[in-house]
Amino acid sequence: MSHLPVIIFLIPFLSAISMPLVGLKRPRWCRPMTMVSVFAMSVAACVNLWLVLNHGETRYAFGGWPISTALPDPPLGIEWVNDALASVMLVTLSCLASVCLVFGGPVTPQSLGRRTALYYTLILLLISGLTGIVFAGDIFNVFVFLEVASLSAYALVGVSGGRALVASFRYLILGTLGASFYLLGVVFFYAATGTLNMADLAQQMADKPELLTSKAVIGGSTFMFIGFGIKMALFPLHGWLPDAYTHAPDAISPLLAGLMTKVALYAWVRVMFWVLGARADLSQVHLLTLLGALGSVAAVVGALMALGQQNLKRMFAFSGVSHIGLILIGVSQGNAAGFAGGMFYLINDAVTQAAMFFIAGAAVYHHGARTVDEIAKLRQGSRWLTGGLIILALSMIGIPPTGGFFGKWHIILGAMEAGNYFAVAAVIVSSLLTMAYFQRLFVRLFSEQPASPGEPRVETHLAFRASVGVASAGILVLGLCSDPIVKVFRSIAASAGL
Amino acid sequence: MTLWFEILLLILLVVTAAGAILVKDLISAVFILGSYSFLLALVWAWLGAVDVAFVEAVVGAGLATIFFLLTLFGTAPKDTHLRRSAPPRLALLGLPVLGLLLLYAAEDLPRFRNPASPASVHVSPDYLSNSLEDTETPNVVTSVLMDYRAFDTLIETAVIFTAGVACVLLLGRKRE
Amino acid sequence: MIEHIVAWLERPNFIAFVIFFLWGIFIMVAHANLVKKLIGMYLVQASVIFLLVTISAKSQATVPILQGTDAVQSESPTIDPDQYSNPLPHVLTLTAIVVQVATLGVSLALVTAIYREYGSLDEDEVLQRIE
Amino acid sequence: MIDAHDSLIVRTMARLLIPLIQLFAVYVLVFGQYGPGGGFVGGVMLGTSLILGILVFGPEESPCRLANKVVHGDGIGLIIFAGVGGLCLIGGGEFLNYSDLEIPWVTTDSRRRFLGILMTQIGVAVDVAVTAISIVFSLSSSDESEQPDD
Repeated sequence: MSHLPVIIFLIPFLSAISMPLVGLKRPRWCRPMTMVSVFAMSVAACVNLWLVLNHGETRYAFGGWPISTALPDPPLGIEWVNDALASVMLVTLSCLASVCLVFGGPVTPQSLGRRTALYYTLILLLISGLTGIVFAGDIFNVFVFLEVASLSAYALVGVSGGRALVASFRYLILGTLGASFYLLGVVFFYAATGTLNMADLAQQMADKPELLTSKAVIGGSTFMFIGFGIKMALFPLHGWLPDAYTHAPDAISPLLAGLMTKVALYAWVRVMFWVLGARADLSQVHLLTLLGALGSVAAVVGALMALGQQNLKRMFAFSGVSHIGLILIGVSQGNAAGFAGGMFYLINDAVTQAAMFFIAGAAVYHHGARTVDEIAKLRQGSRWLTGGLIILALSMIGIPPTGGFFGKWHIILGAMEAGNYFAVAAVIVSSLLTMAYFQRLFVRLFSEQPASPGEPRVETHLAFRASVGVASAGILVLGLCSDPIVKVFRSIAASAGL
Repeated sequence: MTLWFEILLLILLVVTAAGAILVKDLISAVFILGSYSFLLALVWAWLGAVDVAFVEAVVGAGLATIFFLLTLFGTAPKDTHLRRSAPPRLALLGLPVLGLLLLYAAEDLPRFRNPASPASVHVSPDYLSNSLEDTETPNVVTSVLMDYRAFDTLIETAVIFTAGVACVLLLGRKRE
Repeated sequence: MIEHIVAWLERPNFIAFVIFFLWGIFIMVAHANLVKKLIGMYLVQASVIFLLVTISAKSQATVPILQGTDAVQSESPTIDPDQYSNPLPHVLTLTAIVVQVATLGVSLALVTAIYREYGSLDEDEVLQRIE
Repeated sequence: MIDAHDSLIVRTMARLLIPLIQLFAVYVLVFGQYGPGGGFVGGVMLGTSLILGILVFGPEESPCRLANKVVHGDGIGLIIFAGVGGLCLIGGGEFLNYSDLEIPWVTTDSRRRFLGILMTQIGVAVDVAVTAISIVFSLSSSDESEQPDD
């Protein structure tokens, strides 16, 4: 079973590369094939999680070349790390992707025609690229996977034409800039240490303390952070996100919102804790303090900007910017509680963001409701969308028993433990602002008369009911089972030296 | 003699880059960019990176220029009334900071052509001394590319595949 | 101050990189024409690749292709790594160049699609036509 | 923008050039283990020669349709590459560990690795060639042939 990680990766990858050939003769098979491979991947990911939790982490050496397990021999090959963090992340990724595919059925862009096979190819490539980033134990490998995921994301955003093309172009320009910065960081790390393997890098940082104060490593980690900052849409670098998410096809927005930014943040967490080390001081600036400050600013400003939006999808996109800040606050507290809270919130937020775009997409599909003012039309629909929206709002604001509450709770616990009251204030302020913009939504939804009361009720599409239902249930389950999950994250934090 | 050649090469590199940026006619700019790529290929051959030079000459200078030209032919090569809008303030503020950061970070980089730099002594000597024995391949770049780090190359090929699929998806609209 | 300048002059490769990198970024964000933006993007990526290749250079070293008796397996040679330049950056560079051209292909496809939709290559004009 | 040329000179030159380019491409591909070159360069050259052939003798199809057809073959090269890796998995080794390939009449691990490199190079070349064709033709699909699609 030591080959499980690569098999998990090969399931979507192989179906992606054979999809154009299948689509030539059997265009109708593309969607079922995509669904089957992503479901199979989810099952394999769950098995993998169980194996890792019970039998410990494994490392995979591509080509059978020596990797970090053979240290101090130089690691010649490419390494994949299959530890608890990666496998939890992978389960989130694959399950969320399958729910997004279920949701995407009715809202697939209409104009695809013969290009349907290509559309599903890109979705599968996006998923396999993200899988690679989650597993990668080699900083250059991360870059290549990042490019696969980003290129398919650019094309998927622009697939329906029109304004989406301009949004996608801006995304491409900024995303490529981010990738270049990341590559620059890789170059600096390589020039300073001579290796690309994450475990070997960490070993060298531990062996030679002067490396951490060398300007090359400081510069390298700064550039890497700028690169990931663009990819994860951290506040001053979030310019691409609102347009891209707003104008992307309704079937694509949840996939991107739930996964892209979160995986980029995950990759930064990998570099920060498993390469630089949790206690890294980069030339007297404590790295974590800096990140915490950036996160606090992003959390508050993102929520403020969400408050000012009229377009539903745009508002949700900005709330994503704010929540990236919250996660950063959590992981940067320098203690196990904060780290566990941050990572727990990351998973919860992936589900929540995807679910919000489910609801936004369904509102457009059934009621043509795109803005906050039109949200009252949702009352003509079945209770699924309104119910889902209420659970989501509870989770976003942070009210028990949803996952959001427990995430924020642990983040605040961590910040209290670190004595960082500024961060606590930022979390609370952003929660209040979140409450404010959801309150705007609910005032419209419940107090106003529906636009035309005589109209018959619209039955919500089965796919929408299923995806919104599963996502809301997921948020509740995350909340109710938060204890074991947080415990897992605490043990991960211990292994990272927190 | 060689020093003069190097200096000439670098000057040409800067001049062509400037040309590609400053020339107003887009098609000329693209051709100048192509010559910039060829000069880069020369620089790399001079630095001992023949494989890279070959790929840059064929893929960078050749294929990229063709892509640019096809796009321009398909769109608007003639009526390109180029004008500069005022640069955004963030760029004017951010770029000098970025430049200072870059120069700051440079000081601890190993010196140019230093055979004792970490990159030259840690992992790469093993590739050089083991390649022939492990893979019977004298070209070490190929053996690293296709065997030691073959997985990277697989994904890199997948990047090309993604690009091909993405291009057709974006441009190949259905016509009934 | 002097020692800083000396430190920079010892790394001429880096100075060249900084020039191309910053200029490219400036064009990428400041120019209104979409194709010019892509030219800037190309320069940025090429500059990072340039830095990567220059790391591989060693003085007194030749191309990383085993030559002479080094390339004959039956003689079981002991190879002196200092004789050949570092192959790993070359490999990374090959990957990066291909990624660069792939990105360029997708971005040019986007530019063509934008032109077909809005009839302009100028970002401001396109934004105006959207309104 | 792209149409078949009826000029005699163009046809003769293309007839001469295309086999030459293809021969050189194959040389670069196979020789990649001994000198500069390899799958990427060979693939681009192969793609170029095919593009030239299509331009000169080409089928009477619009570039757009051609790109739409060619793109379905994009994955073939990758399937070869990943297939070699998968054979290694079946042979009992790690993914892409060529020394676990089952190749008849080959006894040493280094020889297996040598042949593994060769096979994957061919995969890369095929992928690059086909993708270059599909990108070039999709970019050159002209405005006139385009109709609004819905």
